[in-house]
Amino acid sequence: MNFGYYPGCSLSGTAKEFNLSLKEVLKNLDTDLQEINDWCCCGASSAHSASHLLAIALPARNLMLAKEQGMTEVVAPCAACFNRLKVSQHELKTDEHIRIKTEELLETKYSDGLEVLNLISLFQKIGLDKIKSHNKIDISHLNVACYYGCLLLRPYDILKFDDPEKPTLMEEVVKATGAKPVDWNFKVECCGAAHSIAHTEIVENLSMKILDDAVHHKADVIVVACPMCHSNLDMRQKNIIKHNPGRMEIPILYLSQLIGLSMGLNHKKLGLDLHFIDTAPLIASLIEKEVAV
Amino acid sequence: MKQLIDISKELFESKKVGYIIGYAEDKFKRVKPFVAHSSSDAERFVFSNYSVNNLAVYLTRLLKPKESKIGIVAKGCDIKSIIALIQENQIKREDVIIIGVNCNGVVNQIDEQFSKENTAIKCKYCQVRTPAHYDYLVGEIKDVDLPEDKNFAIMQKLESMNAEERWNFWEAEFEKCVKCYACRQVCPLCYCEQCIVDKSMPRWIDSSATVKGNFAWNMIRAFHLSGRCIGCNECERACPADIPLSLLNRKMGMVAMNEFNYRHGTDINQPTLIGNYNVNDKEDFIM
Amino acid sequence: MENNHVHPTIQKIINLTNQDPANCYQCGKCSAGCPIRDYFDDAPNRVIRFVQLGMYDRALKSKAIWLCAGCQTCSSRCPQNFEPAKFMDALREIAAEEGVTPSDKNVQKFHKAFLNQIRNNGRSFELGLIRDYKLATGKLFQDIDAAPTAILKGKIGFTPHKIKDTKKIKSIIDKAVKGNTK
Amino acid sequence: MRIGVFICHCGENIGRTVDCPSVAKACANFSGVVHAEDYKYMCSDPGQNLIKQAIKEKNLDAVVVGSCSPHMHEKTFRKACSDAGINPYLVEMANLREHCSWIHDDVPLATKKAIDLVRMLVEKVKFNEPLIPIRVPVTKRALVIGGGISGIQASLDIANAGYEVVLVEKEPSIGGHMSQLSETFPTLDCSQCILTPRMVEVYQHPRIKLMSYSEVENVEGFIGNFSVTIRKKARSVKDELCTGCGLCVQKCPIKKVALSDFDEGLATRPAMYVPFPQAVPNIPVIDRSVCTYFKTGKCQLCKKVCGREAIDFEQQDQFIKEDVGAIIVATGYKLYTIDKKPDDNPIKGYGEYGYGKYKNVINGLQFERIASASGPSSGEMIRPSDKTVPKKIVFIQCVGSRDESKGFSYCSKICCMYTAKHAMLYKHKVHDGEAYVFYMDIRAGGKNYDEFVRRAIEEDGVKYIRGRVSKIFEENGKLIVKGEDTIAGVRVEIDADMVVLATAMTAQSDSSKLAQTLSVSYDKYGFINEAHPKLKPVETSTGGIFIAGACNAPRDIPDSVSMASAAAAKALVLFGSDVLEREPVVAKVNEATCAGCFYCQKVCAYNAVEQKEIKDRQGNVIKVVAYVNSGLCQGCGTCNATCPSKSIELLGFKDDQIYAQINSFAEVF
Amino acid sequence: METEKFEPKIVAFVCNWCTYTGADLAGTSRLKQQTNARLIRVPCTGRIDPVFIIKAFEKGADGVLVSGCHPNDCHYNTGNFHARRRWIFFRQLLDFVGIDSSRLYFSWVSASEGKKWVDVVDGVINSVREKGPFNGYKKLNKEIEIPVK
Repeated sequence: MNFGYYPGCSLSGTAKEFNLSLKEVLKNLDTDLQEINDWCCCGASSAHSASHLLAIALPARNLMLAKEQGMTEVVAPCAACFNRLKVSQHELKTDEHIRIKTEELLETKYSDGLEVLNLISLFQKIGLDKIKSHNKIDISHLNVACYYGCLLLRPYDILKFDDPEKPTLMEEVVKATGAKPVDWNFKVECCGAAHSIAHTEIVENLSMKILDDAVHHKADVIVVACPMCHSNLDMRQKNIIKHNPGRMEIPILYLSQLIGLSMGLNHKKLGLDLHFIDTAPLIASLIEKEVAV
Repeated sequence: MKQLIDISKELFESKKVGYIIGYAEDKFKRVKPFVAHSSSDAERFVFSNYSVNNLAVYLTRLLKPKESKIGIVAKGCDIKSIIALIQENQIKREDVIIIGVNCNGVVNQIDEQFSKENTAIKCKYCQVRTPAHYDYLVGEIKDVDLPEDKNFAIMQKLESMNAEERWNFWEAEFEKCVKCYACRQVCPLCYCEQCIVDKSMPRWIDSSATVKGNFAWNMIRAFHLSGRCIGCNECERACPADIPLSLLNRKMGMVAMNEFNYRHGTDINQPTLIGNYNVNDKEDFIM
Repeated sequence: MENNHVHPTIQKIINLTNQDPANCYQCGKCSAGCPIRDYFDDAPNRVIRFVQLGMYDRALKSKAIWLCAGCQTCSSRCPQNFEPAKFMDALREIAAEEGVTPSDKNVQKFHKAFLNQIRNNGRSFELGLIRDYKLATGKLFQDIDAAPTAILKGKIGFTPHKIKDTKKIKSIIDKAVKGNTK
Repeated sequence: MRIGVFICHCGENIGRTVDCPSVAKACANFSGVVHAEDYKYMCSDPGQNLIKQAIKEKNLDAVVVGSCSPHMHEKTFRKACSDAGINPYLVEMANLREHCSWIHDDVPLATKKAIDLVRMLVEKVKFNEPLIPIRVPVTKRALVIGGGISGIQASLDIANAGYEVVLVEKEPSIGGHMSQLSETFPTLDCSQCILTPRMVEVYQHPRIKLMSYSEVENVEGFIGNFSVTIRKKARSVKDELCTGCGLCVQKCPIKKVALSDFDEGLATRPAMYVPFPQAVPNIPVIDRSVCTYFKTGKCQLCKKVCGREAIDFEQQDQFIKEDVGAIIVATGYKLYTIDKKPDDNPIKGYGEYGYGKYKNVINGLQFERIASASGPSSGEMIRPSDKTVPKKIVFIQCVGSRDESKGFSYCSKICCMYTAKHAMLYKHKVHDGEAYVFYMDIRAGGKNYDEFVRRAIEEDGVKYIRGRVSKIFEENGKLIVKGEDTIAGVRVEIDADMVVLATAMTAQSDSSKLAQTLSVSYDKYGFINEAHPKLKPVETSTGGIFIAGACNAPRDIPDSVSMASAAAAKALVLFGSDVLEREPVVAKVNEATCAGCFYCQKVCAYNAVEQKEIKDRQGNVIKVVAYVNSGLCQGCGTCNATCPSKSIELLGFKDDQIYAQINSFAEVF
Repeated sequence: METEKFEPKIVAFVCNWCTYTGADLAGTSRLKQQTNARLIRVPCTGRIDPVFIIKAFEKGADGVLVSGCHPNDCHYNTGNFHARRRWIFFRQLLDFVGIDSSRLYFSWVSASEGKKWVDVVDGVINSVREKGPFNGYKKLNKEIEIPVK
């Protein structure tokens, strides 16, 4: 299979392990990604704080590029990018006024008809059975808390992805790896997102609640599909524990990394060494359980 | 020919029929409709490439004989109108004896020699050269494969026009109409006792032969025939002004086909298109 | 949704969000679910209320509009299909246009810094972003502990990925952020 | 023809935007118009006298009134004119108010339009002909659909007035939702104690034919003359033999096989069951979907123990025809099931409230069962999950109602009251417990209603918090309720033991289907429409069919009962006369021109078109033509439009009448 | 008439129970609309004969609107179903003889849809105004001197 690819800024930076692991996993599921040539930032949450038009225009540029480069499906692994692309797509479709303004701004005509996929819908397309068939390591002892965050689900009417209150699709993927998804309460709560830098205290507080609930529900690991969530839960975790003692570390993995583990891929290639929270204990627990291939 | 005459005679002798509607040659050897009342009359029956008329029209024009049936010589196309008449309560199946004829195409003007090219339009897209429904069947099919009909091209031309061009096309055509109503008289399905055009309270259609009135007349006739016309094209043949009336009926036939996959006069027991409905009828044009 | 009897600010909000603040019936579900509500001065439903009452600058001066993280929990649960998140965006944009000094400078500075990165490189570049932001806020020692690790782990590159067509991006941002009224 | 035109100002209503005097002046010049005048209120007595006077003085033979919608005052003016000796069907109304003055601002344009509207009807009335109302006999017998409190009330009223009633209830027992309730607001008297006597009265009433476990299958005919087909569902018990001893129920081996609908799924019942002890009729039903015999062909224990041999496994659904003159629809409501998601939209329902996921999040009716002495916990206030007494309870109002995005935009009307009642009942049973109510507004309009809510707050110390709850999740057996007090402007978080959702009252899921069977109109939620929101609250768009209770809109017991009596009164009015006059707007055949194609017969929805033989003197059939049974014809005119030769015409809307209106455009335009 | 600003003339055939009542509701709710439409009340859409529509055009209408009860809501159960079937033929026939089907509109407007009625009416008026006058018949009318004001 072949998909267009919009990595987004984070995956070439703080979330490079996301990029690594995804590519590695897809390679083994014989799926190719064709990166959009000369893509630009989607504007994240900053653009729509400054200008509604800009928040539409930046993603629009990327959508148009993708179309010019003959793509029909584009994968945006970063939840934020996925969200921005979809929203922009939607508004250009439904709001003629904004479409015209955008076209003026970009000096090109916009044409619709591109399917934007997020990490999970990508794996659905590839097929969960295919993932199952690649299971080499038994990770059935892992209790996994699937964390969706905000931008993967909301607003439903535009993203039309999963139930924004009781989502289950990530759990499906996790089941395919053999691991055990746990039922918990903070799947869709916000981690503070872009305030990571401007208001670290908020982010630490919100992220703490999420971590606590996951631990409380006996999760060994939290799986995410969003670089923002990851950096907040992973990078901030040490400080959270420092400021709120008596807590233990819990590793935060990208969904692609978990799949990689179940496929028995090289941990370095999955970028498991790039986390702030040490993933070694987790990996160790696997090694023992490793089953002959 | 012999077959036809024998059967007819047999029908008379066994008193099955009061008369038989068929074709015979007049003294100029022109094939004309002919009603035989006896087996001696029946001797005159002919059927040829010139038997163009749709005799079904007489079924509603002639009085039904007491205690016996009407015999009728009919091509596949004509039989469709007989079935239509039965569907519409105009005659009972048990009152007619249908002598079906295998047809190799018919030609309009009898002064013209028959050839595949000059066969009537209806023959060009005929699917019932061997009738689908009959009591007796005579004649045999000589294989004549017929070329595309000219009207089809006109049809496509019309479809490609914009509304105004179409209006002008028809305006020019209807200009010629003299309201002689030959189209109506020759139509087997125009059996109304009083045609709407003859109604004066109210006068929906100007009786005077103005283009306006002609528009109304021909539109309403086409509408009243929509989902009913079986495409014998007698109206067009009878029209002294050579107005391509068949186009209108054909258009309505296409609608019946595309929207409802329906053909009138193919099955006695089939529910008629007008007079019935389906809750799922297409309504994309309704706000 | 044009309407000639409405206050220009309301009209601007309607244009930016395709929704009328009058739709809000003040049930407070947005505030109830808002993860950051505790850091707000005014709960989201109150900010909407201010606008409903015509107290626009009270709304534009509110911390809430800057602290809103845009998680859209409110939007997805609003019984009236109103979208407070969109609404907050609109107020932020209007505040900037009308030169209202933001009640929370950090957030605004962060967004500025972020857009600046895109403006220069076409993509965001964390190191540059953090640098700019710190220079802007003077919080030179924030994240001092995290950053090195990040750099160490090669997560934060030293050179930005520039895209070819940066000129275009510049012009887009400049045009959009200035002349932007429906 | 001598036509009089009368233009009404309707006070300011028409006069403001239509220049009535000049309309009258313009109309005076129309051909055939011999009199035209305008007046402030034509419908007033002086107004009507004006018309009568003019009719006499100018001996008019037709009248056109330019005023409000004919739906408003057509009867009024027809009556007035017939008093003055003009046939009522020579009177037409031009709608200058609803269709002109109220929808336009521009006076000249509105005035021009008004003149056109009158002209059209002047032209029409020239072709109107005197008609005589059709008289049809009335079957003095009523059908009541639904055996809830509304249906019971309506049935008793009609039966006690001396007329027969057929009462159809789809459940095995009558009683409806009211029989499930514990106490009722605002008096807190026991629901069943006041209802049961009524149920018994119905059962024993000589003039009420009770058909439980039955449904209306088909309805034909029209006001005064309906013919109804009722499906009597197979109970597997011969009701004429059963004495209701209940032995079969006791002996049924598979006891806890199905959830009890009556207990809202909080308790179980056997395969052979009576929904509740006080059921009327007290005749059990076999739930064939779970009965061992029907699944395996073995068991038959019930049959063995039944001394009367009333058990009949072979029983089939029966179809019973009933002739009635009036129908009262009292099918009631159902609760909005928020855990169920409609297929079309996966996010309908309240995922954030975890209903259906958390055992201790329940709806209002479930709380009624818990609180009810006849309930599964026989009135003990315990929560479903672990049967412990909830010390902290939260009530959430407006769940599903006043919620466009997830439910319905309308207010469910009764939730404020029953929530207050619930909170009270709770406090009365759990004195040391805390009760919180999240509300948006308290709508307690009604006698002693607001006092009742105040009592809950002031005497029983229920804490009312103004604001909607955003999320509920479970943590260590507690339900964390995240809300906001919008008055204090502070976030509220309550760790409750049980949460009760006041879910919306909605139309029965099959109500629109029933409405179509009855051909009455219904709104987008499936509630059956009243004929007029103010003046005809219990009538429907179809004559002879009336509505009572919550099938029309959310309604509490007192409202439902009074509405039921009102509907009964309407039916009794109908029964007051032996024959009833129907609008003579029916189709008529011109036999001379009818060609007998019978397309008219095909399109007639009422089988009103028959075939008629025309014979000559010798008695031979010359032709067969269409014939209209004016008793059955409802006057839609579809036949008229279908007939190619216009040999069948609809009186009152004949071709020449409509032609005249269209024709008038030559001048209009 | 070419000189003065063109105002379309719309004839609307509406059923008594749904659309006419809906239009009444629009009135009682004071929903403003343009004055170009003239309503003719018939009991049911089933009563509406295509000849009405032809006549309306002959008499100078620039657009015709036909409206009744939604499917399954017909006061006479099936009238609108039969009507709908006729329309399917008739509008294509009109189009075929050159009366642009964008001059002939159909809608379902229930008794409770006052707002929808206003939108439909204004919508039709506006789009016909855009199309301009329907001259086909006006031309013919002139030639046989039927006075058209």
